[in-house]
Amino acid sequence: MESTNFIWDLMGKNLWSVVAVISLPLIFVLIYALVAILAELKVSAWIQERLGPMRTGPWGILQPIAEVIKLLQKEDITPTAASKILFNLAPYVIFTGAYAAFAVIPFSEAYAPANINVGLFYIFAVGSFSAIGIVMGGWASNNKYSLMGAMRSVSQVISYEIPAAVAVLAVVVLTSSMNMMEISRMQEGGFWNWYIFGGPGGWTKIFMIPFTLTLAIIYFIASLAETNRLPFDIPEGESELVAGFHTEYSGMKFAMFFFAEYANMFVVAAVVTTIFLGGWTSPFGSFLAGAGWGAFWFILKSMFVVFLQIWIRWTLPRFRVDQLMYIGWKVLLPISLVCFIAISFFSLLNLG
Amino acid sequence: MSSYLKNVWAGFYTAVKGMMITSRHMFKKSVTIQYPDEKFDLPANARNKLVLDMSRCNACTACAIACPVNCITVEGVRVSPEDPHQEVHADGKPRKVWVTRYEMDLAKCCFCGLCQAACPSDAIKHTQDFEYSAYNKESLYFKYQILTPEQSAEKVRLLAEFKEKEAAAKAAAAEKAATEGKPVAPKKAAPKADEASEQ
Amino acid sequence: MTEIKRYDLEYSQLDSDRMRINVGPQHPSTHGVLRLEVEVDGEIVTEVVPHLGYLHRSFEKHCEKMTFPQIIPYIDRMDYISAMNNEWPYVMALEKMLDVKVPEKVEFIRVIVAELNRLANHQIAVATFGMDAGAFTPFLYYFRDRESIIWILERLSGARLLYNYFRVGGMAADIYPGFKEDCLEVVKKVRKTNEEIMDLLIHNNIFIKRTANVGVLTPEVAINFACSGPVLRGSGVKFDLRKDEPYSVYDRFDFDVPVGVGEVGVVGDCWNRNMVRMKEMEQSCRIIEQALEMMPEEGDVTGGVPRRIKPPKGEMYIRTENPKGELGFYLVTNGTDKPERLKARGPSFVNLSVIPEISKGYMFADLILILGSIDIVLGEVDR
Amino acid sequence: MGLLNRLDDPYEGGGIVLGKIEELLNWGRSKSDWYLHFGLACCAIEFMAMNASHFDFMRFGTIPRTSPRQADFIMVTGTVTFKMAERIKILYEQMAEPKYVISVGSCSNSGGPYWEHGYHVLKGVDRIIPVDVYIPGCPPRPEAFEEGMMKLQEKINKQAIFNKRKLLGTE
Repeated sequence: MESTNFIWDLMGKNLWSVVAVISLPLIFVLIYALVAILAELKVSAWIQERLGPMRTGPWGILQPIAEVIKLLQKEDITPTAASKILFNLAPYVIFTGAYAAFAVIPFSEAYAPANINVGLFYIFAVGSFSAIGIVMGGWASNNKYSLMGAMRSVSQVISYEIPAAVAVLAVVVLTSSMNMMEISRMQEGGFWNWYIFGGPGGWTKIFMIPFTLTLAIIYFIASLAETNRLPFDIPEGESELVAGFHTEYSGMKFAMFFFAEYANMFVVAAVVTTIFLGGWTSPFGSFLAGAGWGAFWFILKSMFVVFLQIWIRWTLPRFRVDQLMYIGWKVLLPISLVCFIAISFFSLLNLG
Repeated sequence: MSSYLKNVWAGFYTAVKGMMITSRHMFKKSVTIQYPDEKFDLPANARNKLVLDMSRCNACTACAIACPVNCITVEGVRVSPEDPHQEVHADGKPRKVWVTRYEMDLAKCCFCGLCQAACPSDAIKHTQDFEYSAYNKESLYFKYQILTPEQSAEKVRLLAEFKEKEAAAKAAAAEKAATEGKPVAPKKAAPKADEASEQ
Repeated sequence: MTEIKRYDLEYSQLDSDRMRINVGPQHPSTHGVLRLEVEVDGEIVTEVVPHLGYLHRSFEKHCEKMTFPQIIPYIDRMDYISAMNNEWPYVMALEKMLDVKVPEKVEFIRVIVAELNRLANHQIAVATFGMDAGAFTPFLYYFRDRESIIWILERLSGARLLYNYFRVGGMAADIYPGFKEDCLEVVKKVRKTNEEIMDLLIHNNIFIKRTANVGVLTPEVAINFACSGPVLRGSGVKFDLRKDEPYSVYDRFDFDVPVGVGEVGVVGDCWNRNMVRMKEMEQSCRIIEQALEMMPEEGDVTGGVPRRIKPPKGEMYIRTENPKGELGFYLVTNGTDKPERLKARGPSFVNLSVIPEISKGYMFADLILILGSIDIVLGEVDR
Repeated sequence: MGLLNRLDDPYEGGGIVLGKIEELLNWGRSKSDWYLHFGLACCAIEFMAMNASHFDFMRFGTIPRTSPRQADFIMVTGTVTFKMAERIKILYEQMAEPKYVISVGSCSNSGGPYWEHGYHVLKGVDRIIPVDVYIPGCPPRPEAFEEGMMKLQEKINKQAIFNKRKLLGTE
C-alpha cells in the first residue's frame, strides 16, 4: 500500500518528521481561520450591501491579523466566582477537539496526517469534545447566561449527532469502509461519481440520487447545529443569552473559542467534502488530478461548504431550543433513517 | 402526515428562497459611503456645529433667552461715543455694542436651532461642520472674543466714564434748570425698580 | 393606609428548581435600558417583572421650566424614533388653546412628514424584531431604506433624528423643490423592500414557527390594559384615531386600518403584531401618495407662527395616533408663557404593562420576541 | 526606583526594535476595536444607523460584542441617569484592559439638555468613567461617530507600551 503522507516519504520516520506532521495541520488551521474570519466579515457585508472592513490594509485583508494581535494583548480575566481550573481549561479542550479532528482529514491523495481505518468514527468521537468544553466553560463561568448556553449546547449536540451519524453511516454502507482516504479514492473519476450523486456505479444508481442528496443535506444541517452556526446558534444566542457560554471569556481564551468555532466549521466541511463531494478528487475525471491539485480541490470544496455556512448564517432567523429538538428528533432522524434503509436496500441489490 | 411533510417542505423551501434573495444582494453594488474619503453632501440647513459671526453679533441675548438648554452666555457693553476705537458693524452701520463675552458650550447644546431662528442679525448659525470631536471636554466649550480681556475692561471703563460724564452733565443741567426755577421730575427711580423685579 | 405593593420578586419564594435572571439594563435586545426580572423554570418563564426608570430624564419637570417653543425639542427626545409624530399633538393642543387657524398646506406637510416618520419607525420596529429572532440581514435592508426617509426629513428640518420641525401655527421651514419626487421615490423603495422582507423574513417558516402562537394577547386583555396602536390592532381590535377620531385632514384620505387576522396562528400573537406594522407601512405609503396629490402648491408655511405664545388659562387634552399607539398630551396653562403642567400619555409605557401578562408560560427565547413585538421605546416609557 | 530608571532611559522610544514592535501592537489594537453592543437613548438609533449599510462602521474593523468581557471600547450613547450610572461603571469594570470609552452626544458629554433641571441625570459620563473621546451632537451624525472612532484610533496609535517617557512627553 502506497504511503498517504508525503512527509513520511520525504523525511522518513524521525522526531522532526513527527513534529512536521503535527504542525502542518496547526499552521493550516491558523491560516484558514484568518481567511474564514475575513470571509465571514466580507460575505456578510456583501449580502447586506456593505463593504466590510476596508481600512486595514488593501480592502481590509489584514483585518484578522490585526484582530489576533489585539486579542493577544487583551487582559485575560478570570472571574472571582469562577471555577478556576475548569474555566481556564475549557477553551483548550474545545480547541483540542477541533484540532484533533484534523488528524484524519485527507487533504490530498498524498497527505492525510494519519490514515486510520476508522477515520469517520474518530471524527465523531473527537467532535463531541466541543460539547465537553462548552459545558465546562459554561458551568465554570458562574454566570446564568453561560449555564443556560451550556445546557442548551449539550442537548443540541446529543440530538444532532444521531442524524449526522446515520447520514454518514449510509455512505459507509455504500463504501464498506470508514477510512476517509478510501472513501475519497472511491469517488475518483468525475463529479458524477460523488456520493452526493449516488456514488460510482451503473445507471441503476439514479434511484439512489434522491436519497444520497437528502442525506447530504441532512448531514449539512446537522453539522450546522454541531458547530453552533446560525439557525442553530442557540448556545450563543446573541439576542437572548448575551454571548452564551463564552460570555465571561476575554482575550486569548475567547480567541481560542473563536478559532475553535472556525476550525470546527472546517472539520464538518471537510467531512461533507470527503463523503459527499468526492474529497480531493477532481470533478472532471483526470483533468487537473494529482497530489498537489488534490489539495487544491479539497480546500476549494471545503471552503465552498464553509461559504454556504456563512451564507446561511446571514440569511435565516434562529430556532428556539424546543424547535431545535423537534427538528433533530422528529424531522432529520426519521428522514435520515428512511434514506439509510433505502440505500442499504439498494446496495444489497447491487451486491447481489 | 401530510401536514408534517408540508411543514418540512415549507421550512426547506422558505429557507432556500431567503438564500436566493440574499444571494441576489451579494452581487449588488454596495451603498456605503466611505466616510473620510467620500462625504455625504449635507443640506444647506443642516443643524450641526454652532458658529457665531462676531462681526454681526449685537449681544442682544436673544439666543441665550431662546436656548432651552442655557448653553449660551452673552455679555455686552454699549460703545461709548468717546471711544477712540470705533468699528463698523457687518450691516454697514457703526457698531453700537461691544461683545465682551460670548461663550457657548457645545457639549450641552441640543442642536434644536431655536437660537438661529431667534437671532435678529443672523450672527449665530448652525453650519454643516460636524467633525470636531475632542479628547477633552474643554475644547467643546467655545469662547468667542474680538476684544482681549484688557480691552473689554477698557471698554467697560470708558462707558462708565462716559456715563459719569453724562450724569454729571445732566446734573449740571438739572442744577442749572433748578436755579432757573423749573421743576425736575424724578426719572431714574421707576425703571430701576422694574429691572430689579425682573431679575 | 394602604400598603405599598413591592414589585421586586422575593427571593425567599424561590424554589430550588427555578432560576432568576436579570435581562437588562444592558442586554442586546431590551431595546434600550429596560430591566426585566425573569424567573425561569428551566427554559420556561414563570414570572416577569419589568423595572423602569433607567432612562428617566424628568421630561415633565423640564416642561414646567421651559417656555412653549422650548418644550418642542424635549418632546422630540421622548419618543426619539418618531419625533415628528410626537410634536404634533403638543402643537395641536397649543393651537386649539390659542385658537390659531392652521393653513391648508401646513396640514398636508404635517401629514406627510408624520407618515414618513411612521414608515421609519415601523422599519426600525420590524428590523429589530427580526434581529431579536436572529435574522440580521433584514435589519440592514430596512436601515438602508430608512436612510432615504431620513434624508428627506433632514432636508426639511435640518436634523436627522430630532427634528424640531413643528411650530405653533405652521412649520419651521417650507418644503424644498423636488420634495414630491423624493417622497414618491421613498414610497417605491419601501414597497419594494417590503416585498423582499416578506419573503426573506415574515413568511420564512423558521420565523413563523418562532413568532406565531407566541405571546398571545387576547382582545379583552388588550382593551383592559388600555393598549393601543399595532399591539391592540394585532389582537384584532379595529381602533385607529386617524379613522375613529380624525384629526387634521385625515378624514380626506382613503386608507384602511389593518388588524391582525391570524394568517398563520392565533389572532394577537407576535407574528400578527408584526404583520400589522408591515401592512400599516403600505397604508402610510397610500396616505403619502394621496397627500402629495392633494397638497396645495402655494401657501405660507412659516408665516402664521405667533411671536409670543401665551395661551389663556385653561387645560387641554389632545390625543393622536403615534406609530406605537395613542399619544396624548394633557396641557394645563396658567396664563404665562410656561405651562403649569404637561402630562404625556405614552403608548409604549401602557403597552409595556402587558408583558408580565402575556409572557408567562412561554420560553425564555420567546420573551425576547414578545418584548420585540411590543415595540417599546424607553425614552417614552421612562420619560 | 524602577520608574526613575525608566525616565533616565537614553534610548527614547525603546530603540528601533521595540519601537517597531510597539507600532505593530498599537496598529493591531487600533485597527481591531470591538465595541460593546450597548445603547441608552436617542444616540443609540444613530448608532444603529451608523452600523447600517450607508455608513458601515465595520469598515473600521469594529465588530459588535454583546458581552463586555470581549469589548475593547464602549460607546456611551445617550443620557446616563443615576440609576444607570452604577451599571455603566460595572460594565466598564468588567471590560478587559486595554479599554476605551467614547462619550457620544451632549447627554453623556455633560448632561446635555438635562444638565440644568434633570434631577435624575448624571452631568457627564466622565464623572464615573474616564472618557477618551467626546463626540458632540444631539445626536451626532453617523459620520461624526466615525470621526470620533478615527480620533480614538489616532490616540491608540500614539500610546506608549514599553517606554512611558513617550507618553509623558506627549501629554
